[in-house]
Amino acid sequence: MQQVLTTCPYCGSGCTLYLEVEDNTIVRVKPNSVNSVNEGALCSKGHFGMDFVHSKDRLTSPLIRKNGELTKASWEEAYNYIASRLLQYAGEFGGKSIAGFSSARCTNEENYLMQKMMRAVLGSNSVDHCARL
Amino acid sequence: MKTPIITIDQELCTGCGRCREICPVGAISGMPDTPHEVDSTRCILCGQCVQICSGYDSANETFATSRVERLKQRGMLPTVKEPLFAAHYRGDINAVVAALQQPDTFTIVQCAPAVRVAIGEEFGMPYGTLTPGKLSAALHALGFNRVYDTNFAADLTIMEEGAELINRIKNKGRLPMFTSCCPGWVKYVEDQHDDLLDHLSSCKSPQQMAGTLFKTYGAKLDGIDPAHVFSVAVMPCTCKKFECERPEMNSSGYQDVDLVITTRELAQLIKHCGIDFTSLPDEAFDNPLGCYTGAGNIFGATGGVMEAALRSACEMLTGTPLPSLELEYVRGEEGIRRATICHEGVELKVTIVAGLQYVGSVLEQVRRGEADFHFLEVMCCPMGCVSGGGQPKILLPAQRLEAHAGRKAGLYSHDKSLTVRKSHENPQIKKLYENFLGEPLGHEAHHLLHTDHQQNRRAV
Amino acid sequence: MNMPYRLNRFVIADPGKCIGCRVCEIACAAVHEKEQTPLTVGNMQNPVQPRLYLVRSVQGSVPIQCRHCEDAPCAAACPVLAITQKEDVIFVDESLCVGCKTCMLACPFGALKLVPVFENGLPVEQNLPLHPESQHQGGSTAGEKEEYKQLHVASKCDRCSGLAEPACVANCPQQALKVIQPERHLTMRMHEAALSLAAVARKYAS
Amino acid sequence: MEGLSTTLGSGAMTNSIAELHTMGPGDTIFAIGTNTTECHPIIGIAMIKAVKRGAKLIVVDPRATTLTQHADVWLRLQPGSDVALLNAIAHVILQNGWEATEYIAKHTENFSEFKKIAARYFPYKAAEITGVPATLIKDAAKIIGQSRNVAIYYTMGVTQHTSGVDNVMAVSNIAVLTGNIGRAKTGVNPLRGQNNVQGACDMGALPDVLPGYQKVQKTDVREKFAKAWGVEIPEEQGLTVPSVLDGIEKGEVKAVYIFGENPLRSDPDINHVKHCLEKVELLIVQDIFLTETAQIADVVLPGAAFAEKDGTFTSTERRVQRVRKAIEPPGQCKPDWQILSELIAAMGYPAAYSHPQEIFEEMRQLTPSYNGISYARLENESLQWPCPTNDHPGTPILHVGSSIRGKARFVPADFRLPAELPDKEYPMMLTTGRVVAHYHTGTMTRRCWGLRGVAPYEMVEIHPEDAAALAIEDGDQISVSSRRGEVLAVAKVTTRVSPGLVFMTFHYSESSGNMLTNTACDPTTQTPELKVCAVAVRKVKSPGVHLADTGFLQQNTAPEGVFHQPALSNAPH
Amino acid sequence: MNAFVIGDAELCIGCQACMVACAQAHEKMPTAALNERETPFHSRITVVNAPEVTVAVQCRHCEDSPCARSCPVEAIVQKNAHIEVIKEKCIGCKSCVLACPFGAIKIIEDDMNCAAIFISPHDGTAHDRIEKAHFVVEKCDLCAGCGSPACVAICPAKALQLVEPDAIAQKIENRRIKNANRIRLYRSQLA
Repeated sequence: MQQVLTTCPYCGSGCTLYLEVEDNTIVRVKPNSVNSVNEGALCSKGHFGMDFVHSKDRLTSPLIRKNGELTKASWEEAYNYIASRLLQYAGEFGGKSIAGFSSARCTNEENYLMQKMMRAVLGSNSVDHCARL
Repeated sequence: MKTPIITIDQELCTGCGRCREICPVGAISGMPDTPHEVDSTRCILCGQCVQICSGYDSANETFATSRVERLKQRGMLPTVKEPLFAAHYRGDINAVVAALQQPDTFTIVQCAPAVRVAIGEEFGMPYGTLTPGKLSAALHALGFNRVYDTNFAADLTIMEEGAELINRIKNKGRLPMFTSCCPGWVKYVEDQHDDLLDHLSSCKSPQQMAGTLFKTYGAKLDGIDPAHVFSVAVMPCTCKKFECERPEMNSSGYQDVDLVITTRELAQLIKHCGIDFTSLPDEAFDNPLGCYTGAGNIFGATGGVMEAALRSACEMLTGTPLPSLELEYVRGEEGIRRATICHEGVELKVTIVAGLQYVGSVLEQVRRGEADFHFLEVMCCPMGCVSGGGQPKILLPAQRLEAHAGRKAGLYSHDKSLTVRKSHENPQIKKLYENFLGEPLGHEAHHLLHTDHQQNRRAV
Repeated sequence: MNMPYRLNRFVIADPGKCIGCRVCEIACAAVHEKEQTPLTVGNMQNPVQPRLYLVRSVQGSVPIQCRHCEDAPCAAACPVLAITQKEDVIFVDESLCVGCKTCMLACPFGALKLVPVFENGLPVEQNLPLHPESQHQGGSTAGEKEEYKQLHVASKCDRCSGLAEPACVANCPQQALKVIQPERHLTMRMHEAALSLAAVARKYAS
Repeated sequence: MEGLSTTLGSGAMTNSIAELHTMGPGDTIFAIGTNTTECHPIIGIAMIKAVKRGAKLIVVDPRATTLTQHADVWLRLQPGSDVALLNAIAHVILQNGWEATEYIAKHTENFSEFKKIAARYFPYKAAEITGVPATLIKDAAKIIGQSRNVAIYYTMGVTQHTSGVDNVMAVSNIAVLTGNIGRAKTGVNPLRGQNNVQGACDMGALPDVLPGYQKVQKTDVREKFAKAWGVEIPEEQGLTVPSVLDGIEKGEVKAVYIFGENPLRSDPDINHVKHCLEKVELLIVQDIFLTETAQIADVVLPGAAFAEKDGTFTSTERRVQRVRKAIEPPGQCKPDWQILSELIAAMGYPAAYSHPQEIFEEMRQLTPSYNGISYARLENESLQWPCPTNDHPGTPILHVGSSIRGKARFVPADFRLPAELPDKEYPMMLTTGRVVAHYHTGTMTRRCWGLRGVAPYEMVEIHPEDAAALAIEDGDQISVSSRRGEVLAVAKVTTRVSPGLVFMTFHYSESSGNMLTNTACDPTTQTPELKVCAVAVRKVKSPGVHLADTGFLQQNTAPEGVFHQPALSNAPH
Repeated sequence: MNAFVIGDAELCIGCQACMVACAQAHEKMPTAALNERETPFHSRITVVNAPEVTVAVQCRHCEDSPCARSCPVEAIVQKNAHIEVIKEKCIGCKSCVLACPFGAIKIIEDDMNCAAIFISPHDGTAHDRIEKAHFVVEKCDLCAGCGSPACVAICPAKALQLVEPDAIAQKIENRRIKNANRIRLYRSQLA
């Protein structure tokens, strides 16, 4: 069994916790008590809110809408499709025609990349996220 | 002496105490969960205990007395299938059956107003279904020689009682005057307030007036020897059984009314005889003593006697009829109702009590000399005779009020549908006075239709 | 508590309020008359066969009726599936009942009884001939000799499904009977328990 | 965020959660518009413990919550009347001379303007607007005015109003007025509802700022980034989420890239959002589930969950902490940073990141407040920004000495009515929020066994008086409708809400409060007024019929047709 | 005397972690697995989140248990130092539900291997019947068999306490001693 120290994905309190992993599965959550805002405590979400990671409903491959249906596609295909369409809009209508909603649930690095993509690659400042909600 | 009229079956009583609660005179006593008993010296025989009792001959318990035996004890027909309850009244139906089978007996029957709005219920009709025609037809079918009506006598009561009231007012007689139609009420005054006996109207009740007439005037009309007349009254009331047996009720020279059966007993008899009540064609009551007005009919509801009396008395006093015959101000269901009627310069103050438990304060007022009203109507039962102890017993307590209201509505709708709605306009009443009685409060009327409460009291 | 109100509702009486008047029994029998609910006693031509039973003892009286058990032993015992759950009522399909009495034995409350069937005051006979020397069944009050056996079926509380309120509850003069919604009852009790915990905590803090 | 930036110069939580552990007699927690024990349970525990140690607690909430049970003063205001209440508190403080005169003189500006406004808010007048008795307002003001330290905590109950910015500024005014800024156990502390809202803002996922709140309209800022990224940065401020939706309506926005969000559940007036996103020419969704939004996308990219990737989160107290990979993502899923970098590369821009650490390094070079933070340092400690240098210990308390913008500014705000109030047709007020077991749109928590178990379906809180008037009993199925839609849910009859108010969440897709909520926004931040709208409630059926048998609420799924219920009338846009 | 778990209304924040911990402890499986199997969720402890109070409520293991005494089939018994339910005996009559003053006993769905009863559809025929799930009584068993109570262990607010008989005895003994000392303080007044 392996224990990985990480940060809770729920509210903004920033509780830290250990994920106990067996066979690539999270079997238990243990609160972290050292240097943590939560001081060895975790609420119900922190303790029992990790099942979703192993949900059967997880997306497992890129999907592209073909003939009205979302159909499985390769990464290659998906990247090319997106890249060509976005660049086409950026070229034709300018960056303003493209908007990106970033995520308050993803990491800083990913948010940074998202806004960088919008601003540097597509030339649009229209990047926002659901902080207000 | 016959068996007591109201008794509680000690085997069936569960001691729930609901009869004790409802008894207006505190005549029932008993410990919780143990059988209760009726103190017959206090009991005024209103039968409200019979109406409310729900301790029945459950098949889940074993009783020493068999059902057959119990029916016999209670004077009930052996074919009665309905459940039997602890609180019950003495049945008298077997004597009726016997009388009907006597070939040389001339049977006359009268029906109280409240019977015609309730008997249908015993045959599955909705509460308060008005069935005077079927009632008359059923009584004819049972073989009664004359089917007369208490309503006729109710109109007669108004003539006498109205005249008495006017007389008391004009000649400064004892006021307020009390009605005397309700036998339980009369018994109550006799038993517990005998100092107020002179307030009671000297009029006999409609049942007894009718009974007297049947064996005098009625017998004469039919050319029958009154000794052969067997007079039966169908009443919503259990106390009427007591009233007919009062020793002074023999002005005709015989016991004026031989037997009283209740609405329920009549229904049981109709079933016993296999008569299909619901499909009977309507028939009229027999003339002349079955002719009645709307005023006589509303005697069955609280305030009805008062309304009927006012309809006639006001007109007699002033010579002009009341502008409307719907005297809403005396109708209602409150325990005590008061009204002042101003008509053509005459002011009449009246009080109506429904439910004997409410009468105490009114009597105290009278006793203290503070009663400023002229006329007091008292009915023992909560809504008057429609809710009497002999009426069809309502199964579900939740429907009690609905049932009473339905019956009352039946009475008033009947009143409204009749063309003659004032007692003094009853043609047969006029004829009776012309041919037989003379005038209200006259000698013959006084002899046959009035009684002396003081004397009765002394006799007891 | 996955979903609200999955448990069967049932009627129960408060022994402290019950005065033993038997109105509940009368009301029950009345509303279960085959034809229309009779209005007056005179219409009760069939014997009174209530589906709840007043028990009288020295401690007082209280009616006993079906709890509509979730794993109803009567239903589990029935060999012909005449007893099943319908909505939230354990329900007897009289047309299927064979009168085997197993349910009577199974019910720990005594809330179920096999009763003779009457219609319009007369026993309903079934196609089961009586031996000529057989004793009188007692179904007919008139006492004429019967040729066929009277029909008997299991009878129990159906909580007056179809009525707004069970007849026993609606008619009890003491309001001693009430319908229990188990989950609602639990919530209420837990709330009370929590309040008492709060009171304790506040008073004896630490 | 906007409100606090205006008054103090930064929109982040000024102080640290750990300070709660040291609060006691003489200290006050002022919690407004936050159901802390349910939405931030660990912080809630700290608050309650502080109260047990002797700290005072003032709670402003229209609903009874666990926090209100522990409050010394509970101000049960009408939703949307915060400004009136806060100004009245300021009024009482000024009237009694409890303001921090010295601090105001030294560190603030625009005090006289604020005084003028506050003077108008007599407690008895505020009582009429807010429904809070004047005596309670005075009690609260006295505690705030006389406490040694006052720490103010708030969340969406303050911001999700058309007057959201005014509310925040009114909150800030109280802190500044009493000098409760820049010290331990004080401050203005917005609690972030989502794990990395703070981080997303810090990283410039906002239309007007680049990472570190560097204004995109500032030339020097743009030049710095242009130099680092090798491309020109557009000058024009971008569109917010609501404006993007309008842009789609107008045909100006052609493509939308949605990354880890589910606006079809989280945004107000879902029917409207759905209409817009169906209309946009290209919709790309990157998520871990096929959310309602993903279902209508043109391309869906499977991302990784938090346990499947490395990175950092920044908590509500500006604390940057590591997220570590514990397991491999399922199927072809990839960490989102990898997807984004590969996509960027596919569009012909260099993005050869092999680990998030490389991205972080690039970011911190461009972001002064993060400059001193590195993966190496985060291995052993967590750091609160601003942390400008490698040896800087981080900043637990902002505005020490003076505020970031120099002087704290009083920005007086006047009370305005919410955009939609109950009327004859929609006679009740709806306010929305969360329950402890669920999070946001429920895509994660409703896929967790235990959390689904304790809160399987929407329970609409309704006051017993209202319930009685509508013949609703606890557990009945009811319908709640507004001008924008109708949802079915189960009634919870409780005095947690006051008469006339109903409460529901937006966790349950089959009966989402956001089918009903109003899109009316705060004019400055475009935060929608999720906390107030007018609704009508009616009973659908009582649970007398076995719900399980009729299919209602079976295993948390929606009754058929509920989700697709058409809007009852057109929303006013 | 029986041990029991009691909630502290002054500390509880109503996070419901105890409920999940309880439910999971009795399934003896990681929640991810339970999630995959769609195991029904049943907690023996309930968080009451009322306007006036927030606290978890569960069985007090009463010494004269009303639930046990009300049971017509003796499915609730004293076992060692706690009140235990024997699921197999339960018929779901709900007597215990009525009897328990804490609302701490529930009737829950349970997949048992025994004869089932059937549900008749509204107007359907006998053929449309479906088997009804078993419903049996369930309540706190102090996690007998899996060590200490899971709810107590998980509570982040430390609002749950396992009260053991010895501890109660000790506590009341201490109170007596304290009060004996108090009496000494006003001894002179009594003379």
